[in-house]
Amino acid sequence: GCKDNSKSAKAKKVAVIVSTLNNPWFVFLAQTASAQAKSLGYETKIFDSQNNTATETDNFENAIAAGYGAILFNPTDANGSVVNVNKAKAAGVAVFCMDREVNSATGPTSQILSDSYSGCVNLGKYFVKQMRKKGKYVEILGIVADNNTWNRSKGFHSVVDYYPGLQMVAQQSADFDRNKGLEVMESILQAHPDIDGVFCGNDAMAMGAYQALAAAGKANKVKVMGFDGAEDAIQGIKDGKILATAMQFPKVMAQTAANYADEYFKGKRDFPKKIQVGVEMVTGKNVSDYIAYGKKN
Amino acid sequence: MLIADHITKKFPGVIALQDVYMELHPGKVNAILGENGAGKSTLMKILSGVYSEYEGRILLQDTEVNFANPREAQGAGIGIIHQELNLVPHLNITENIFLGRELTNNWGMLDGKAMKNRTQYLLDKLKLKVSPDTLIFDLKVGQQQVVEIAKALLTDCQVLIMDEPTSAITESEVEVLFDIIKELRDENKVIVYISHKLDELFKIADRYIVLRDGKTIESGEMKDINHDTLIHKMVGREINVIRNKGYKATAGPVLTVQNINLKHPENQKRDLLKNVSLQLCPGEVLGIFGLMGAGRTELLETIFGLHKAHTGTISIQQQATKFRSPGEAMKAGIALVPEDRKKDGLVLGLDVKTNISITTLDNLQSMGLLSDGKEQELAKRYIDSLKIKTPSANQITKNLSGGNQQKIVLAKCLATQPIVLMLDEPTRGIDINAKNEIYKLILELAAAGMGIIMVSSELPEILAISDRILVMAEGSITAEFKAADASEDNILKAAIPKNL
Amino acid sequence: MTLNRQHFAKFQSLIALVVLCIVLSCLSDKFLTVDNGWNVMRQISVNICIAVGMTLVVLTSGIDLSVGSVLALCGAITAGLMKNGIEVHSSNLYIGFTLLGAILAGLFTGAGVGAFNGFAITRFKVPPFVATLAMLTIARGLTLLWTQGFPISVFGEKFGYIGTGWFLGIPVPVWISAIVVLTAVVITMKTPLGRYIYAIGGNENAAKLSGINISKVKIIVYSMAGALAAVGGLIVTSRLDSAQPNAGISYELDAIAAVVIGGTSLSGGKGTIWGTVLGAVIIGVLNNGLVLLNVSPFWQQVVKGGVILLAVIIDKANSKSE
Amino acid sequence: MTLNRQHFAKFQSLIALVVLCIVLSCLSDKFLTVDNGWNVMRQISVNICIAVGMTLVVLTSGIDLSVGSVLALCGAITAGLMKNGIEVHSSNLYIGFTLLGAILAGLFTGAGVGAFNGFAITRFKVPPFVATLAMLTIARGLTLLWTQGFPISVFGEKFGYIGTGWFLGIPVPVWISAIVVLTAVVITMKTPLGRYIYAIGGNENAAKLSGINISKVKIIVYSMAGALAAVGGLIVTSRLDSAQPNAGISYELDAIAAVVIGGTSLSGGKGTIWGTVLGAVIIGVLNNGLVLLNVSPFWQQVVKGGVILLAVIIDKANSKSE
Ligand SMILES: Nc1ncnc2c1ncn2[C@@H]1O[C@H](COP(=O)(O)OP(=O)(O)OP(=O)(O)O)[C@@H](O)[C@H]1O
Ligand SMILES: Nc1ncnc2c1ncn2[C@@H]1O[C@H](COP(=O)(O)OP(=O)(O)OP(=O)(O)O)[C@@H](O)[C@H]1O
Ligand SMILES: [Mg+2]
Ligand SMILES: [Mg+2]
Repeated sequence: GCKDNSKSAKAKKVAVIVSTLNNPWFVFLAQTASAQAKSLGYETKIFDSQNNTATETDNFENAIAAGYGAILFNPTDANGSVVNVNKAKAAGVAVFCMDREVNSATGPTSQILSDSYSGCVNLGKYFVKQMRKKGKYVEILGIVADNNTWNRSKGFHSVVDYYPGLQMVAQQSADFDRNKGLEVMESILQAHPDIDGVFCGNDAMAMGAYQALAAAGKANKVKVMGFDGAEDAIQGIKDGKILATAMQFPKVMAQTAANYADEYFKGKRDFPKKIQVGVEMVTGKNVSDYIAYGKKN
Repeated sequence: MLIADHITKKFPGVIALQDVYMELHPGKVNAILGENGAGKSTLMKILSGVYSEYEGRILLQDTEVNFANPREAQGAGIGIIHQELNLVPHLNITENIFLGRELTNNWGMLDGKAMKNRTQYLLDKLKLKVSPDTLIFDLKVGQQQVVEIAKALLTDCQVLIMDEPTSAITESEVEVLFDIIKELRDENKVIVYISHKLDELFKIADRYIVLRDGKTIESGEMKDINHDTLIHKMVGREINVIRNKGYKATAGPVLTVQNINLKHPENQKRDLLKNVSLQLCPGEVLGIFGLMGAGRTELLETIFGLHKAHTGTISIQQQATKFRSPGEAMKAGIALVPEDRKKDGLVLGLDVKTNISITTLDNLQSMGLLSDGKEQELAKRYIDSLKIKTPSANQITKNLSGGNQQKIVLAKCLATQPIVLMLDEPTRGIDINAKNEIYKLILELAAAGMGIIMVSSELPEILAISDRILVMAEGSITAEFKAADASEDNILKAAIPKNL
Repeated sequence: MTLNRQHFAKFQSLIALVVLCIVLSCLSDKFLTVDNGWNVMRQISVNICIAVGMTLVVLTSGIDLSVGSVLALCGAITAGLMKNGIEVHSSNLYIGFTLLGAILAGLFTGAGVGAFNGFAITRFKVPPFVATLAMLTIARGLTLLWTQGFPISVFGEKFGYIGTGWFLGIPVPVWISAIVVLTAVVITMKTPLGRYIYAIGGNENAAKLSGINISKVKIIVYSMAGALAAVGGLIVTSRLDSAQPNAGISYELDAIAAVVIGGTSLSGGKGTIWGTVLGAVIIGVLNNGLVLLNVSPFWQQVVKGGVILLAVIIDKANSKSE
Repeated sequence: MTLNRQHFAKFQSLIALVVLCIVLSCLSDKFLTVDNGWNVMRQISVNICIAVGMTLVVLTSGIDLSVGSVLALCGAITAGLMKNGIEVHSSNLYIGFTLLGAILAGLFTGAGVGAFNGFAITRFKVPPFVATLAMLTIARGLTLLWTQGFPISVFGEKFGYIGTGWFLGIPVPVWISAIVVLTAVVITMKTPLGRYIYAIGGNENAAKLSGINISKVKIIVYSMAGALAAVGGLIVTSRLDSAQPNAGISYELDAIAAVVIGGTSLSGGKGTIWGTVLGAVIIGVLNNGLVLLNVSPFWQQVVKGGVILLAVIIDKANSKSE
């Protein structure tokens, strides 16, 4: 009797495990996924891994123990999360990855990914063009222990480093945090008052960097780029404060994942292993097509 | 045997010892005398390895030694009972006694049983009737001092230094200690004995060494000297021990306590106070005597608003009151000089001035801010009137000697201008000169109309300055005497618990 | 507490600071400029506000781990009220807030949360570490609930003045922190409350027997720490023109580091506000210097830890006392 | 320390735990199952290892804030050595490591970092809070330098056994934490070292006058805390089959929370290992229960803080002592 019981419970519950809720982007991703699953008639719960793979493991174990049948999963780390996914698979729980990849072909039922790397390649290209291939720039990194930070940085450098006229005068971390972005930029401006561009690992830091530039009266001389497509950044692009950002589509990814889970429960088994949801560059030209975390429709 | 050869020890701003020469003889009880701050404890700390930096030499059996730490001194056979209690509150008696010298079995594990047995033996020898498993935290100061003694007796040392071992214990325990000291003396050990209680010294000491202001004044055989010359040598001038002149009540009571009962906070079956009633008139000195644990401290604390759970009534100037905190009691004109000045009396890390003024800060403001001038003035007034020996009002209290610390506690109580002053063992551990000053002060305050309650474990003191004496045993008042009717005999008789 | 000792204590931390500044000026010509000076001072203003509150708490031998979360909560509350007021859906009630009203609400929230800490500590005898650790979590949760995890942004020039304005040639946040510091110095040195704080930290028993109302003093002190965290929250929110739900994470560690580098003993009763200010300056200068020198973020952490250690060791070596 | 008091202390925390468990079992039928039991125990095993080390440190009236970073550092070192060995580019030298060698290297790193903490604290009189706060930053920086910011992954089955294996029907991490706990209990209750730890925390001066070598004991204790953090690092790394450079962030707070909820006084000299274990269990059960009950993550933080506060208040209400 016990087994049947857990099966019927499984059929109704969808867990959303997200790497962190300390960043509005992920809050949006998690809430959209959860809302979509709910609208499809499932009981849902959001788990916060606090950027910590060990906490994520705990979340998986607890979710499995609590009888969730599917997990909409935003991994903390491509490698560190493999074990967790496999564990869920072994327990008969389907895992759908959102936004970030897990380095396992067999573990997740399907992965709906956003490619930060290629998004940053595009940003890099645009940056080169806008800078006219020369000038001094600054890079502000996210949390240096986070592999997303490096994906973005590498994508950007894979383009920009080919232009010797573009000189990176400082590379500092601001932990994806707006206040730190502001403070780091303030200090960098002391050492390098003559910079022409700033590339930031996310929009919060870009907004902070912009504020430092504005306070120093350099706002219109220095080009600022972010990543994410957050509300403030979209508005910033409209106002001409921010040059460009890369729009990821958390809403699309979250809804797709939730829909897949629904189809999975209804019996479907053959899902595409990987779907890349394009990362689109938002600039002054096309900003009117976008709203926070997505396209206008 | 043990010679301190021209020792000089300097602290920042103070020369504690200057060129001190001292010989300690085996098979003798060597008494070291001196006023508070004379340098007695400092010298003992050098001998026992606490201070390793000093000028001069220490000779142990004609070879020079320099102990880097207490462990080396212990290894060389020098044991010490420090003036300050040095016990770990949350370890039990056995654990404290064996601290640093634990017995272990072949596995390197503690041998609890052996240690407990040995402790029990020591406690029996010292007639302390508590279990070896009792936490130090739960012991009264006097009992803790007995544990300190037991700790020093654990290992067999050639030299045993006792720095005021009897400051917190009562006569009967002193007798027990003296028996043990005599035993050790007969084993040809060097005994060093420091005490401010001169009577004790005449009972037990064979030789005396007098220190004054960090210098050796004189040494010699105890039998060749009398009480008054000894005091003269210590203080450098004559002093007269004060006697009370007799008192007549002129007004109604300032403090009336009726039928106070108090239960033990953790053990409701135990009574700490049973039906205690008393009255105090203005200008009267009421002495309360009792043995250790008689409940005297509890009584004073209850009057002071520290034990809200009591029953019975307390009236100040015929007004019934119910204090919920010491602050309220102080506002009503009651002050308490607590028993343990370090634990309850002083903020040792703050300076003299701040400690004196802490009770009356509200009166020391001008324009909403504390006035440094008024504070200095207040401090200076009390430093002068109580003759507190300190380089300045800005000295950290920790660096003062015990007697002077006690005077600071007194000063901060007097600063509230109380109508009732309660003193719990006000002369514990302070020298005869300072004691006399405090007696004089008590009598002056009484003469000025203050009602005074003084708790003490020293009979001569109680007899000398009380107008009336209450005796307590096991939480109740067992006798009351007028000064004229009291004698050591009848007081002691009343103080001994019935079921012993 | 005496003038003498206080000057001496200042002196010790100053040595560490001076050494640090000399080294940095040798390494970067950008370090010793007026602009960079304001820069550092503006950046440390938030930490100074929090650290001053922390000093008061630590002097009573307590600790307040909740300041970072409280900063975020108060910033978010002010921001939310300013932006949206309070809407009660059921009764169609809408309460609008003026700028001042919203700011006061933020400050009161901080003081209230602090008072709650103090209450838990004094009434229920919860150790300060635990009470404020619990509050760290609770206040963060409340912030997330209030903001639903999203930042609240764009409040306009007037509010921005707090964090980015200048007054008489000095940045407004520097004014604010200067006022906070001076007030705290006066409180600690010149009022009975200050004395009581030192006395409680030095010997709580003796303080009690001296008639001091321990609970009252502690509740006041924790409220002040909460209110000062709120001040920090206002500055941060105003500077960013945005209240971030994850603001202030691990700020408590920076504040405590400032307090301890400044020579205040964590066991209470000993230390000064000036010392804390110096501690905050040392940390701020260090952060600034490492960025100016473009030290790699990996090495930055190692160097920062090493310098803090060194600063305290120098400090100790110079103070022979104790 | 006597048997009586210890039992009593255990008893108090137990009440909080029992109340919590009863509430949770009423609210969720999934809570009281064998599977979930192992689940909780495996999850708390890391915190237990760290918290046991923390207890020893706290008993000497110290604190160790660096444990989280040390956990990450040691995990990364073991992982790196296992995976890549050491290559010295200049001399073309390559040193390979066996599994055991890599594990030992990790443990020694932990003990070494701890010894360094102890050394700074005893030799240079740096307050423990500051010394280990500096080490928190330094060790994190070293981890980043060693890993260059990238996780090190995939070590194979054998190493995975530490974190995910079962032995005699009990998960291996649970075995490890049980061994750690029992060893620590024996040390604290049955050896002179344990006595010295309590004595130093209770009255350092008295301990010194009793001839105890304070510095030695403290250095040993901090080394143990470091080594236990390394054990935690091994378990985490093995469980994930990956060493994350940002592992262990803010673990110190969880460990300290376990210690304090378990009734150990932060001023030292009072407390037991058993208490800490109970504290860790309470926290673990709470985390698990909130998830089982489907409390929203934002509310979770509020509830978690509230329950910790409540647990300590219940605890205090039951202990009339002090
Ligand atoms: N650690 C210290 N720092 C500064 N001064 C000290 C220190 N210890 C003692 N002194 C000073 O040295 C002098 C001698 O003190 P000591 O304690 O030896 O006196 P004592 O004779 O034992 O007095 P008492 O009878 O009160 O115990 C005093 O003036 C005291 O203030
Ligand atoms: N906080 C406490 N916890 C446990 N027992 C206590 C406490 N305070 C007092 N007692 C007990 O209450 C009794 C009365 O103690 P009290 O201190 O009043 O005695 P006393 O006459 O002042 O003795 P002493 O000469 O030691 O000061 C003693 O048996 C003591 O052990
Ligand atoms: Mg002395
Ligand atoms: Mg008493």
